[in-house]
Amino acid sequence: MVQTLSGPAMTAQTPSLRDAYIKAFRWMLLARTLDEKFASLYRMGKIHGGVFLGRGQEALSVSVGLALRKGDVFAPLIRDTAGRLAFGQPLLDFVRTYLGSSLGPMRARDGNVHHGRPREGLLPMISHLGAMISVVNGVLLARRLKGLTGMVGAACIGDGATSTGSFHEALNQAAVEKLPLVLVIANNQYAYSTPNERQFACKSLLDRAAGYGVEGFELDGTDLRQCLPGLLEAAARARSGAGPSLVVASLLRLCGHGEHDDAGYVAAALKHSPLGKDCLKVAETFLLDQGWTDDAHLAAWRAEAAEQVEEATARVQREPGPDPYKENWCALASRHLGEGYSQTVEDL
Amino acid sequence: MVQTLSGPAMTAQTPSLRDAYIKAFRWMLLARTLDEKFASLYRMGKIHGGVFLGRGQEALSVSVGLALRKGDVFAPLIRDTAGRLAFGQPLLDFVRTYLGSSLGPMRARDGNVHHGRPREGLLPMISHLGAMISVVNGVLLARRLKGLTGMVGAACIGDGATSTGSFHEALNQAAVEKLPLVLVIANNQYAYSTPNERQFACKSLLDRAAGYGVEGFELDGTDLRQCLPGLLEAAARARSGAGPSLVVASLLRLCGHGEHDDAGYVAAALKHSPLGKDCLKVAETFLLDQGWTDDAHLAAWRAEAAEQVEEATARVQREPGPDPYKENWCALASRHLGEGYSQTVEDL
Amino acid sequence: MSITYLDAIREAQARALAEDSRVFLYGQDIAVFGGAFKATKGLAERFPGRVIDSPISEDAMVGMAVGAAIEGARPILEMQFADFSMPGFNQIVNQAATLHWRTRVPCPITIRLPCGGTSGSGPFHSQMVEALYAHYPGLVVMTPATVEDVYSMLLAAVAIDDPVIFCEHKYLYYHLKADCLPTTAEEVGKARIARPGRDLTIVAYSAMLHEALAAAKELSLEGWEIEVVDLRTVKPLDTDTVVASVARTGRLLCVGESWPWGGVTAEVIARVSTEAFNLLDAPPQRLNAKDTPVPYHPTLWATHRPTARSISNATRKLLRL
Amino acid sequence: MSITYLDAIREAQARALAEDSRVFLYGQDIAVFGGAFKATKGLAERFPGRVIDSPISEDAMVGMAVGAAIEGARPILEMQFADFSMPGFNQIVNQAATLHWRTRVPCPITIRLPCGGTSGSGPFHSQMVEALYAHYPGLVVMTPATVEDVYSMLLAAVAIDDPVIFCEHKYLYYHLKADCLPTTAEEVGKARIARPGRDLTIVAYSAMLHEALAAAKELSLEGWEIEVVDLRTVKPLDTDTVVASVARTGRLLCVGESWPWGGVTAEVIARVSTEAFNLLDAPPQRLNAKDTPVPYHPTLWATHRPTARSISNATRKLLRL
Ligand SMILES: Cc1ncc(C[n+]2csc(CCOP(=O)(O)OP(=O)(O)O)c2C)c(N)n1
Ligand SMILES: Cc1ncc(C[n+]2csc(CCOP(=O)(O)OP(=O)(O)O)c2C)c(N)n1
Ligand SMILES: [Mg+2]
Ligand SMILES: [Mg+2]
Repeated sequence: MVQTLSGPAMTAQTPSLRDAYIKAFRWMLLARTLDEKFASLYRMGKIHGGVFLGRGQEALSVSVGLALRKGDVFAPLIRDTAGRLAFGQPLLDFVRTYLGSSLGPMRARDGNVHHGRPREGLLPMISHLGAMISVVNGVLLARRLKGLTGMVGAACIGDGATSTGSFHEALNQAAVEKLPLVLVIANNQYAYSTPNERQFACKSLLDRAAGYGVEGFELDGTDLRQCLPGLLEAAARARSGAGPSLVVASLLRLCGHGEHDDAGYVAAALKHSPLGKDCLKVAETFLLDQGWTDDAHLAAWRAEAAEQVEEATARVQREPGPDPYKENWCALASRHLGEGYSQTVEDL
Repeated sequence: MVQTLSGPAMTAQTPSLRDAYIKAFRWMLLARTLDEKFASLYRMGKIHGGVFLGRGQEALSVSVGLALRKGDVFAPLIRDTAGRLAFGQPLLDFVRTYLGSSLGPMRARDGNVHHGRPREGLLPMISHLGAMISVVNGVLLARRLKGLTGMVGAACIGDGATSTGSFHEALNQAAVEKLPLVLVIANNQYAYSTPNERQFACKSLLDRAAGYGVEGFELDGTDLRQCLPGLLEAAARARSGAGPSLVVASLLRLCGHGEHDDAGYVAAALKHSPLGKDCLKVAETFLLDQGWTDDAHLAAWRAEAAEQVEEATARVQREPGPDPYKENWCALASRHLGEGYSQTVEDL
Repeated sequence: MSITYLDAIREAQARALAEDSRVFLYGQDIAVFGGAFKATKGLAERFPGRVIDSPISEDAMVGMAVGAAIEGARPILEMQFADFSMPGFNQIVNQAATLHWRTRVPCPITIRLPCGGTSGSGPFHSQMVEALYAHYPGLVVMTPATVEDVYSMLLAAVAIDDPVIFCEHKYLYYHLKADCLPTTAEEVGKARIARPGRDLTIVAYSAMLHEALAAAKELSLEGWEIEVVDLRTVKPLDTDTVVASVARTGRLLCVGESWPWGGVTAEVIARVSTEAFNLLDAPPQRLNAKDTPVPYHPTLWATHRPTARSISNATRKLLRL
Repeated sequence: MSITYLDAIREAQARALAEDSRVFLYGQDIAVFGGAFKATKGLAERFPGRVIDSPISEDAMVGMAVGAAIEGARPILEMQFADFSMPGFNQIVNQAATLHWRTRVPCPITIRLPCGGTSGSGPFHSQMVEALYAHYPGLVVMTPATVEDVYSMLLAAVAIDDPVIFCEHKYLYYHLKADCLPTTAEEVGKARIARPGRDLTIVAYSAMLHEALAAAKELSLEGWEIEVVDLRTVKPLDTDTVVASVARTGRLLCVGESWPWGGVTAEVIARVSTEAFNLLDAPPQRLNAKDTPVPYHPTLWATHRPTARSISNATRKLLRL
């Protein structure tokens, strides 16, 4: 989970700026490639349960991952393949979790996007929307109690999750404690099928920031050139001790809610609006326009991403699934306090 | 539950203005007198459990009650004796609930401030803060589904309750549905012992309104001259179909959280600040200054309030308490589906 | 024609909407989209304005339903998954469940909870929650196991003047089929002998009914006649029918997909033991899910919950006791 | 010197704070004010920065504790009343309780819940919630009944690497006194014979222990020797100690202050019936609160919950069965 790129470094000089954008782009590309692999495995019936992609949200997500450093805390959500990779999560974690390998971080107990490495600051989401934000707060508070400073905690959520009580309680809690929380809302216009106008009535979700007494940042989520500096700024602000901020990025989910969903409800007008731009394409064009890359490099990067993904998939497909007879079936860390009481004459 | 005074009527002409303020003042006086009676009964050990007063919040509370009409919906909280009376709740309801009379609206099953008359639009609070707001929404939505218009729903909460997820979900829900909700926050500076700065970090709770896309009203809660027109305006706005609003009134709780609490934690500076003014005193001075009343009238009103309270108390004290053997001990309306299963050899 | 368990849920809601103008539907993605499971598909078009999308606000969803019920409506809430009813738990058990007892005003709301495990769903999309809701006073908790029941009981739920926790089992949504919708309904609150027998009683409900029936069928090949009782409603719990069955068989195995501590199996066994102790020829037994979250991986999941196989094994052992 | 149950809670927290720098306290009004019940009085002054007032946000309170635990802290949460843990229910059962099972990272948080009925407290300040939490996997649920236990078990709770639901009974806060704090502790997860006997076993916990002991005393005047078992911890439930007692007495009455459906009495009776059926000389019996919300009025309240009187009546009847 090493993350070398850091905020302040990349403000001025072009060389490091170029490197930063290329790095971001390549994580985005890897995330897109990985997500597409999962979609393809899903269509082949090789995945148990649902598949959820971050298509169209890679620029925002990667920026969160890149704005964080080793030692920071990150609570990604279902569309954060790019951010997770950039934060340093091994590609194998994703594949193992989707394919139910017993070697994965969740040991096949949990699946698809529900994985993480809490010891390394990467919190494993529970499904209940909004629930992870206060957990980030807790990590940050505990660090403060230990006398640590200079860290940041980021949590990602969608537009729909802003309607949960958990979102409200946690953002308010962070504000009261002045915690270095960066709360990132990917407003992809829909929560499953529900459009913004059935989810909230404020003009912009950014209007929420003042109500919590936190800083607000508004970003075009399709454009890496806004996302990356925006997140770096928000993280730097938090790191400096200035308290929480709310980052609201607008974009469009360029896929179904999950791969089972054809998203027929997405308004055509939205798809053709600027929100409907593919951030990966936008970033690519930008890199080309700047002369920071060329077609040959792009092709090589694509090939490399594909290879990494194929390699990981092939490897994980050979890994063992879980063995129910080796499971201890005890939810407690304190094994001696477990009941093991599924009680049946079977066990007699 | 008849409430004749109504908004539009009292904007211009002095006579009705005078009447309105006198009416408000007299409800405030009655509420204060009643509350003080409960405090005294509490000290005499005649009340089971706690006693919670609205001392210092009568101007705001009465204004809510007066801004509502028969047919409106009201969810008062623990400091709303004045608003309840003004909305039309019989004085006996209060006394019967505190004294555990079986003739009370809650039949001694619930006590102190937990009472109401749902059939008449007065919702009986549960203790969980924030939980009543969405219930008001539900009444309003159901009415709309029936094709009814022109009604208002008001819910009262404290500064502390704004930190609950319920508050957030409900206000957002009202905004999305554009319901005629008036959500009134009595910011009395403390939630039990917890001061505002440990409860939220925004400059003013009014800053929350924009984040929900609702109208905001800010009031000096110690001054009836602000509260009454303010609430009338908010209610008229809701009644006209313009959607929800958030009313934030600043004042100070002029008593303990409950009568068991000496409120030693309240900052002296606050007590001596304008927030610490007693709204009843302020209103009295205003009436006198306007020449709308005189000492003789005031004395008569006080005597009348005292008499009403004494009479009700004396009456209720002669009323029977509940008889556990007449209780059906069934929580369901569908008696035939009740289990009555407290199961014991006793019942064999 | 063939009607699935899920179709029956939709048809029951369509009928409730058609026959009672007080009924409306509220839930996430249930309007134009027709719900995550399509349980409300087409209803928004057929009943304009009465199938309403909610924000992701389970607490406020329940509060909204209670308020509407006070005003005389009969709302049906859909939680997207039973697991997501937990953020609304407080409003269900403290607001909805206490209203009538406190005020005499009924609270006729129906909360549809897509419950239970399906392969690959994991800890947060698989939970059985009937025991939690049954513990609190003031709620009726239904756990229909058949197409016929899910239809008639959902209609009954809407008609009942109390909050009904309607536990639909997702595993049955598509698997379970019937030829047509029922025209009659069994009494609410009564259990049903799903298969008559005389050697041992298996008490089950929801998806476990079908595992129990499969086990009974298997055991019939070995010459055993197993009686299977479908509880249908776990609160109220029809102790009489269970006891009458135990009176015939003398042996009781109770099967539940939820966790063991304080689940339906505990309650059933406690009641039979206290009320019909002398009818038992052997210790009553229970079979539950293991006491861990519901695992994601299919092989773990299959071991976590009772199955026809584990039920028939348990039954064989109990028959020998 | 005389130490109340409440004093013991405060002293245990003081000691945990003093001995383990990873411990901190989080809850509403617990800092300078010392908490609604004064269970943290003086601690904010003694341990600056480690006793922290929270907003009225039970969901976020629990989330905060889980995050802190991930970072190695050992937070103690105070819910102002157990009833108000319901808005935090989701985070407790789905976040805290699943963390270790999902990730191997322990979640050592202690959630203090002022539970149970006191006269005049009504439906929302009286609830017993142990059964709800015991049903979900991943939690330890303690229900201390004595001054000694509340002290040593709270210290044990903080030391345990799992989320502990610590059910303190408010009725015992001031009523129950001991001469001094204990210097030894009984083993966590083990029940205790609170009064030895041979004619009948009463299993109780929390405030009901004292009603059961009073009943046993009364019955001793009639010549009966009643054994009283204090469960101490309801999850894990020490079935062995209960069964061993039933082996001596042959008769079991289980008493709980919570609602009947799926409560501790159901679980205890289910376990004894399934595991020790042949030790029972008479049907096991249970006594619970009535299945309604907890009433406000003292006379209703006294009838709603079991009391020494109803326990001794039930015991007499069971002795004759
Ligand atoms: C508390 C809760 N309620 C319901 C759900 C079911 N659910 C899962 S994702 C989703 C939509 C989320 O929308 P949004 O927050 O906008 O994120 P997006 O999927 O658009 O990235 C819903 C309703 C849930 N996970 N948690
Ligand atoms: C969900 C919830 N948590 C905790 C409590 C306990 N409690 C009762 S009143 C109160 C303080 C309320 O403060 P505020 O909302 O400011 O209202 P005020 O008492 O000042 O009028 C608290 C914490 C509760 N009733 N509900
Ligand atoms: Mg979205
Ligand atoms: Mg306040």
